[in-house]
Amino acid sequence: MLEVSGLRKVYDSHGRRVEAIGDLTFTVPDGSLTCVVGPSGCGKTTLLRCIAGLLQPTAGEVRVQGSLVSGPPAGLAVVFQEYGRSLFHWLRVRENVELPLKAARMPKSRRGELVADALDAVGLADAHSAYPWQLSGGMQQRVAIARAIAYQPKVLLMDEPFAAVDAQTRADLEDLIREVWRRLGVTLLFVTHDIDEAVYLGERVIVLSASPTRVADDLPIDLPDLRDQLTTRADPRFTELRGRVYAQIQKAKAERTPT
Amino acid sequence: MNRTVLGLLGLVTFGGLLEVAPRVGLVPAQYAPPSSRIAAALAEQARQPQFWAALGDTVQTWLTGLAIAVAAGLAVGVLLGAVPMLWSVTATTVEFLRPIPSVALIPLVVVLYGSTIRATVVLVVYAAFWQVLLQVLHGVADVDPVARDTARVYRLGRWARLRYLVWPSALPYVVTGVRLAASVALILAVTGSLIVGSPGLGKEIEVARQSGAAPAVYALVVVTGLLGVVANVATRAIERRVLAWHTAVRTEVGA
Amino acid sequence: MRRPLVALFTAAALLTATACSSSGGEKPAAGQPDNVNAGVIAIVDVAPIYLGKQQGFFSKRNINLTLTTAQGGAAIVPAVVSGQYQFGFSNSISLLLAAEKGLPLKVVCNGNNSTGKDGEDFAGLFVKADSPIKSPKDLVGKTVAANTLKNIVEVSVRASVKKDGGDPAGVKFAELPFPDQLPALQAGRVDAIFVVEPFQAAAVAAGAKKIASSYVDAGPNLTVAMYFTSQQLESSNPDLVKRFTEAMKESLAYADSHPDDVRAVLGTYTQISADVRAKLTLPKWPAEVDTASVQTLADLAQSYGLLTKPANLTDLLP
Amino acid sequence: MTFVRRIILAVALPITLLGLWWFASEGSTNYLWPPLSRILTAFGDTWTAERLRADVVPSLTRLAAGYGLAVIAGIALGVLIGGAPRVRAFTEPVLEFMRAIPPPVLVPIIMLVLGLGDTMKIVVIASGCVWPILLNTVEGVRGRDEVLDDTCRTYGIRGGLRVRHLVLRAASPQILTGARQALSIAIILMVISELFAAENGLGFTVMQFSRGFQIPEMWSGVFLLGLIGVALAAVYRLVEAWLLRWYHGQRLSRREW
Repeated sequence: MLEVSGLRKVYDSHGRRVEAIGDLTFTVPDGSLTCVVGPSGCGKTTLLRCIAGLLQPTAGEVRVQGSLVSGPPAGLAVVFQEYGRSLFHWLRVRENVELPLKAARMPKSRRGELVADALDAVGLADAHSAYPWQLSGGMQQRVAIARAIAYQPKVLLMDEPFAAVDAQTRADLEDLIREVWRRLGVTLLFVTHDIDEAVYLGERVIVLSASPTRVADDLPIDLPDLRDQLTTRADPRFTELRGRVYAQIQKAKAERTPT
Repeated sequence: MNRTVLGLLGLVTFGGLLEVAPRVGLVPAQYAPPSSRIAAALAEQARQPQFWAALGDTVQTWLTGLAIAVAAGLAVGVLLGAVPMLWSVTATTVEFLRPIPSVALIPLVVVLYGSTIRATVVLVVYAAFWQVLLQVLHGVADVDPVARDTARVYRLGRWARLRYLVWPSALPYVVTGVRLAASVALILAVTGSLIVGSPGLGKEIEVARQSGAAPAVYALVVVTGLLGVVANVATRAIERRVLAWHTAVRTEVGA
Repeated sequence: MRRPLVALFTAAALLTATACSSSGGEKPAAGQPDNVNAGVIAIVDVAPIYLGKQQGFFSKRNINLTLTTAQGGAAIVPAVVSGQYQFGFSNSISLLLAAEKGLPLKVVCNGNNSTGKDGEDFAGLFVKADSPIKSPKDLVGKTVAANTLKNIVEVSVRASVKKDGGDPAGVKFAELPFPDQLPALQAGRVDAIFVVEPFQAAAVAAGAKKIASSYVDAGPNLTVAMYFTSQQLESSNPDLVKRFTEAMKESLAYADSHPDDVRAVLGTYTQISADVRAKLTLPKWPAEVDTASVQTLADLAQSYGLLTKPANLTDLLP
Repeated sequence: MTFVRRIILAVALPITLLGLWWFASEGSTNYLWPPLSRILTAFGDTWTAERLRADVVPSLTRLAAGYGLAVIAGIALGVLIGGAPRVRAFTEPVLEFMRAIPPPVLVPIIMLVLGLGDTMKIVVIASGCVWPILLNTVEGVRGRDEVLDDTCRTYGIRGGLRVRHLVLRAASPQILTGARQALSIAIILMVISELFAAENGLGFTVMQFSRGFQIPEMWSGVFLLGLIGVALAAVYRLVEAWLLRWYHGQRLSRREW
């Protein structure tokens, strides 16, 4: 269970105050897949960094599995948007995935199994000894996902992980995420600015308003559990849900304009 | 704000250490005078025209050498970078000459030129030239392949390519090269003066040493350090300005 | 194809050209004073030339003298040969070494001599006050600091050892600049030091014990250093060399008889403080080269292996 | 370009230059510019195995010791300072000042404190080399990617593992740049430390030749110094290529994109 209550974050630098997050409260039940979507610049990344314990909120609190977050909590993994920057370029793919397990002092044989399984799951079984920069962008992001999988987190946070990959790769990766989530039973919070992606992936979509950010809408996605790029996206219900989210976001943008 | 205060605090602590260490006998005060005596010696130096002449000589050696090195480095670098054939012919020679330490030339310039400014200028030029040349070569090689193709598609002439393609891409490297060369050149200007005995701060240090005047030695060393700091700050400021302009132009073009 | 080379060669040629153009003073326009560059070392020994310049001994002979201090004989000799300086100052052994290598040098006049008085010379061999070394012969197997190896200090110290009845070949030398010798002695890093003024004064003040005046031991009235020019200038402009020599001799005589002026002029080109200047022992400045003492030095240098063959003094000395 | 052609191109200029020098200097009577043939003869006569053992080996040993000391101290201090913004702010002006002092002017001062032995020379080399390594390490450590920093924090990568796999590796291109600058300085200081006070060593021997007006021998010493510089630069390039293979590969792959 992931609980965000009364979260508020104000940046204060050089005498200028920027209120990134106004007041956010929501909970994400165990094992669910929740997408957070909002207009660009609405503090999505700030929210994610607060949940991950990388940023101290100004007010309010975040609880993961019931315990208050003050630093990066155990059992929580993050896949960052900048795959090119979140991988260790000097380590091979295998070593990249293995490093967090090493830090957790896991025995070597167990590490080997987890790494092999994770790379297998993301379809990189034959890229073990490549360096990240020898791979395409999509494959690099797969490495980052494999690292998160091998880490066996209870909660997985993803910060616009597909923002920088091409459309076809993105579709593949979206399906990969659904599959991984179903297999691991992990609690997944997926942040994106892409409405289609949010609706296609999520069991539930939280729409954020423009900053200072609040929850503008929180709607369950009642699409069939087994999703497919062709049929799901052609589903009239998909179009309807997408339309609703789109309208919310447009509204959020319009509200911001006068200020 | 905070940074400046901490930095000043650091300097004060450093000065304090230098003051206390000889006074409590950690180092012999005779050879390592406390900082107050160094400061007094510095004030004494500042009253002597000889000191200012030496400072002037060092700055002159430095700037003359730097100017020659930059001009030669630029000319040779652009030429070698622009004509691949030339580079393949000269590469081994450059790779051999470059790592030859400039001090290897000290006995040579002493024998050839004696203890003159010219001897030190040769050392300065030699050391600084490679810094510039290498950066220019990197810069010329770093032209964006897409931009290069674009220039070729639009059939830009050799001069236009140099002016609008090679030069702007190489500029940041050139500026970095000049900055690196400036600090190397200053080190060599002082070192040369010290070892070769050509007019300048280095020679004043040696004269003070030969006269057994330890505080004056330290005072002059402090001056060389300050000169170096000033040179670093100045070249970095120039670099920032030139490169700020450069990136500004780039983003404009890119947008 | 060869353009960068051409550029480099042009640059080199330009440098060389400017190098040549600066060697003035050889053929001045009529009535103009000769511009003369002399290379000296910023030590007590060269006080007469500074004093002579101050007193106008050079200008009244139509010489516009510029004094340039250099690192040492190793730098001054080549510069005189290549015409950077018209005249130079160097110690006698360096000049003998250079002459042996065939460098075209010509001594014009004396530089400075030891005082000739044992115990009261301007240079000396010192040990620590509590050192077991009582006299030079105890130095066998010990290390002595010398400002330059294989040079006049080495020859003179070995002469002291020999005179005291020790084996001169048994002394070891470590190269150490004068300013660093006293600290090294006090720290026990060397067993003895050989220093000249003002470091002799500092050694005395620090309680070090003088066991020999090696310049005196090497030979009576030892000619420690000399002023010289290139054989080329001597043949192309004998008049200038003659005038310089005369001015120099006048300067030497003046310095020898006006020690207070010497102590004053020291303050202009060294950083020696006034109280030290007042106390230090000055060398002797006879005008004429003591040929016999140079011959003695040459013989000593040969016997200690610095010179490989007997020196030809007639070509070198005036 | 064929292999043979490349070889010819590579050696053509050096051979031409040497040939020009050889013929231009042959029969030279100017003692400052002895004939190349005499310099080469002097090289063979001077740098015998005995000479190499007695003078070159001690020099290179001191160089290695001083340089090694500087690398270890520079990286260790650099990681400490670069990782703590307040420490950095506190030390920065002092470090900038120390770096700006031309290393050779410190030789007399270090000599006052440490005397004349090998320790002094090693410390002289180390004290000059340490600044570029230290300051580049600070820059490299400071300039590491914050995304990687966040990655380490979320995945619980801490302590030694973090220093080894994140801090040092991320800073390694910068550290190696510093190490390259330091190498040049090390050679310079190896020679200079021997000019002031020494009993053996390459710089000492070359200076003795210069003082004794043994010009061909001096030239041969200059040659040897040059050769050592070239050899050390080659070793550095090998080490760098191996340590930074990821970095060069990454840059290459970026250019292709």
